[in-house]
Amino acid sequence: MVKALSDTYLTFKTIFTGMGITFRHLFTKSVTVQYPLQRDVLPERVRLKLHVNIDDCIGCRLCERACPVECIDIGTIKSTDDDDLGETSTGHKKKLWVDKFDIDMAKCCYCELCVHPCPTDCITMVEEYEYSTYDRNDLIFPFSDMTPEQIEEANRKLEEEAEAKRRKKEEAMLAKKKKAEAQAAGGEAEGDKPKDAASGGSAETSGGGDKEKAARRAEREARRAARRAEREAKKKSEE
Amino acid sequence: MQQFLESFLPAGPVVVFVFSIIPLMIILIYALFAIWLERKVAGHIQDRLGPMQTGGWHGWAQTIADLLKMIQKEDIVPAKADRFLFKMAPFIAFAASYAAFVAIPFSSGYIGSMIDVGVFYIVAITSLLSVSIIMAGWASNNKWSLLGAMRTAAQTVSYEVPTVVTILSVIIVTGTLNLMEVTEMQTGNAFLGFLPNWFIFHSPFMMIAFVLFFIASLAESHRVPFDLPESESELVGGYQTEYSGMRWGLFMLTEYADMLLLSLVGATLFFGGWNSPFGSFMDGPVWGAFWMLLKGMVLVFVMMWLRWTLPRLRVDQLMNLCWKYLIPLSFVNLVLIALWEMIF
Amino acid sequence: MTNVKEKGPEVTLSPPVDAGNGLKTQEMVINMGPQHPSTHGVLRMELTLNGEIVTRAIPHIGYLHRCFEKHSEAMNDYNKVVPYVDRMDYVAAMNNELGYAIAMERLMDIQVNDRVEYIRVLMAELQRIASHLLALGTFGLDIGAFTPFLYCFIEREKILDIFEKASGARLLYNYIWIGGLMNDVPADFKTDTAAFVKSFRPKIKELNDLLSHNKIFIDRTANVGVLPDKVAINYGVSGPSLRGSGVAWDLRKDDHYSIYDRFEYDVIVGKGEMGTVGDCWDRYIVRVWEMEESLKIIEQALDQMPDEGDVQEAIPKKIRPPAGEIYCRTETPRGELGYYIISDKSTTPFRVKARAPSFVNLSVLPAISVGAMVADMVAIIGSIDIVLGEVDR
Amino acid sequence: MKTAEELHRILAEKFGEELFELKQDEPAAPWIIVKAEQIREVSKFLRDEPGLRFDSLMCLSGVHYPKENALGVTYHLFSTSEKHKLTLKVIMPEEDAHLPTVEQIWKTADWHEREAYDMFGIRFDGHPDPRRILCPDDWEGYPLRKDYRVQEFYRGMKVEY
Repeated sequence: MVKALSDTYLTFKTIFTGMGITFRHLFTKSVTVQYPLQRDVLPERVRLKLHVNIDDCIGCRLCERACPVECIDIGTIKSTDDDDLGETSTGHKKKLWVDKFDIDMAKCCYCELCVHPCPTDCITMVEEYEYSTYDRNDLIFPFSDMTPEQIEEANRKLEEEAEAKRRKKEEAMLAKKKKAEAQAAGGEAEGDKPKDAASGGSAETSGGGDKEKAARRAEREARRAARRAEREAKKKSEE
Repeated sequence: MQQFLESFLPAGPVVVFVFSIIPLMIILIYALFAIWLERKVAGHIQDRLGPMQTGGWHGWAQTIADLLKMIQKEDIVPAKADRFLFKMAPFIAFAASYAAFVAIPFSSGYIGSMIDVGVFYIVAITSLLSVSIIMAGWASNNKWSLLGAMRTAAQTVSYEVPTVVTILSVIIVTGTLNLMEVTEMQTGNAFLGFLPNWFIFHSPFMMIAFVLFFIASLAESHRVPFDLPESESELVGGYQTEYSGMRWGLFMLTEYADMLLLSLVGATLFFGGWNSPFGSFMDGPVWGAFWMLLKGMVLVFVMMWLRWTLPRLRVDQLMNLCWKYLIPLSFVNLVLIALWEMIF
Repeated sequence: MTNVKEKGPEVTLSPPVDAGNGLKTQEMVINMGPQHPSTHGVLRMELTLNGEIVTRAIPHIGYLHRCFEKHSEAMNDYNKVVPYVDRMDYVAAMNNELGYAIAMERLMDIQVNDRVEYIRVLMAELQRIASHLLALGTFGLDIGAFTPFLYCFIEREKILDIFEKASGARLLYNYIWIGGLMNDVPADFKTDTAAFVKSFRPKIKELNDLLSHNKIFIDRTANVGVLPDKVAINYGVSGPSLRGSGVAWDLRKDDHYSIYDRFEYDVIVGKGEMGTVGDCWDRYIVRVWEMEESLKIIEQALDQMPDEGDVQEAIPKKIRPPAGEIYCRTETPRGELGYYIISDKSTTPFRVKARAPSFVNLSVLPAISVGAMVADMVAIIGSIDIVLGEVDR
Repeated sequence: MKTAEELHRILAEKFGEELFELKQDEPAAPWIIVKAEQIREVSKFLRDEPGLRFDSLMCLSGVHYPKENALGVTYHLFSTSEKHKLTLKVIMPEEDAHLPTVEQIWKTADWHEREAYDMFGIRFDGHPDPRRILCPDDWEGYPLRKDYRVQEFYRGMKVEY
């Protein structure tokens, strides 16, 4: 009986305590953020969407390798020697055409592991979160700014260069062969002459290549120096 | 009011029709308002806002939008369900609670039907609700629904006893079952002209009777902490599990109509019905309807407030509470009130 | 490849009993889940009911199986496992990361500096509070009280805000790396955390008033699902569920890791205040008071934390642990999280096995649920506090 | 509190030297290799012997060693009263991987053994409920074996990933 009475008392007491709390909350300020009308201020580190500044990308594929879910797909084309891709804003030399840089945000797990290894800081998480679509394929974001023609051009150039190199190599091989044949033919007659000729010939061909390369290098360096000067001037003017 | 209608409307049946449609209008408008209010109360208690967009000002049109959505929804009947019973159940449920409104005196000028056994009629007709819920639970052919329906049957039958006994304790004082007469007896002021002459202030035992009645009415209308039939975290949705669209909407409407019904009965029995709390100030048939609905809504608000505060009882505790506490207490209280009546 | 087709044991129902009026009654088998509001995910319970009383309960798991272990073996870098580790116990990702990082650091013999240790402890304890808040809120929800759930969430959001400022994510952080952290905490981390601690203390009292000491709540949870301590140890139950049974067992104190020996705090155990030791209420209240202890640790850690230090100092260039294996366990909000890592001297893990606390804790469910009612089942599942992401991995 | 060497000595005295092998030169904790058919008695002894009292099985994991063509089970034991740890290992040939269950000794092993069976196909003799636990009952193959290939169709559904 006593227990029943104390239980009843306790029941009413705790119920009224609870009702008091809820009544107090009835008049406290609500915490709701009415989303489309109001927006939260997001901290700067938020991880909401990947963005790639393709001008800075050197095609090193470190981000692709770091991704645990394989949502980054990078395709690169080697640039030919006569192409100049310029430099990134961090001063890295670009050597590869990035013809494909697709990020599948549907696969992305927002872990930011790809952001940290990037040497040029070109892949970043940005504050954009309203990108839902009706089609899953629309969530694949292509970042490469190369047009198909440019890609074709780059591929063609690369092929041409490879072709040229191959031809050169073949020619060199052919020349070598010929020399060897010549050597074999006249080997017995003249003892050490063909050796000289062979070495001379090879020196000549490689020398030509070297000259060409050196010229190109000089040109590139000049251009780079010009750009550096320009940048420094800009910096100074900013200061 | 009936004479007023008859003065300009032609035939008898039309008058009766118009007359009987009034509670339906009240229920529908009230339900729209109450569901909106429930969401607002829940929202603000939980430091949220509740609906804010639809209709502009604090989302007042949210329930109407929901209603339109529900009407448009596909009418799904489970393949293995008992189709006839499944479709009938919501209508019977709503009919039961709607029919009960006929005996409620909304104001001194309006009562659906001046039944001499008004209270008795209300108690009897609301029992139909449990029939419809058992129908719904059985016809759904779902084990969770069946469990919910069985719980309802036990709960409704048990809690009718304390409800009736507490109502009886008021009847001892009034000596009539007609709710209009009960209300009329509470007109005027008692106690130095300060407190209204309501039955809740009639004697201390009346207050206990009201508390018991309120608890029992919570259980009757399946509200927290007694919402076991549809307890969503245990039985998925109880008897409502398989219902969707407007059929589910009818169950929802019934729940809210039941809340109002029991609140109005409580207001009539204990809080003076359509009587103004300020004596003859702001009195009259129109003000009467206002006071009646206001008193009802206050009780409905308390029910909502409780719902968003308390956890839910278990089914055996529910029965314990009823049979071991409420029923003995209400009988003791009945005797005490009778004694009080004899002495004073 | 063998073709395995083994069926589960047939559920045998008791023979129909004559009810005395020409009708017969029989037990009923009912599926609780995988789509059920209170199974905390996709757990399926096969319940045999006698009326509303459970005579047999068989949990079926695996609906959320992602084969975390196979994934780990496919990663070519140990650090790439961290995002997967996050997704095991997605409610307490920081603690998962901490456990993995500590295991790998022990295997590779890396010593991290003090600042890293303090930040890790702060994060882990904040996460513990956040996780307990979710557990308590959903437990209240299972019992039928909706409002405490949202009060808990409001507080939890504040913690997630702190995490978001530090790591950029709100749920799956990838913040604690092997040998360090992803990045240093922001400048206002200390003030934020101190402000949270200050504002959170009164909320615990409010939660107690609103829910813990509510008579209806006590009636629902006391003496329900009693888990005796011997049974709990034999089943390998750990964490608050074990401490609720009165066993003072906390890996932070008993199996030293990180810098937990520098702080003063108590191990909370269930005392059976409202019923029997080891009932649902005890398991619940242990979590409530553990939040208070975590606040103590956070306060001390904030005082002692050094302001200087490179958080990426000890991160190895290439993670290539020596061949060997390690079993390392830490205390997460749900209990003992152990990692069994085998390395074969390459950069790819040979085997990463996680001994998930929820997995083990859930296995005790059939033992303690017999004789309970359907409504009690919900309370028992809620009080064990399982996260299906961790059960199924 | 006993070290692994002491525990090894105790076990060797009790069950005979040739059944156990102590591996100590590894960087991590030392372990004891136990013969498959012995594991049940050894476990019971370890749990009940005063002074040992390994009352808790922390973890039970299956391991596949593709080079040795073997499957292994690793038991991590712990004593809550004596506070010492022990690692037991059982190595079995891949074709005939079965060993006695320890489910009756530590209930923790119940689901862990089912998991090891599910993932590696190690059979535990005497287990009361030897079913798959995480994969569906009619799944083919054992996913955590190193040579595992995902089946192409499962009940007519294409297995995509």
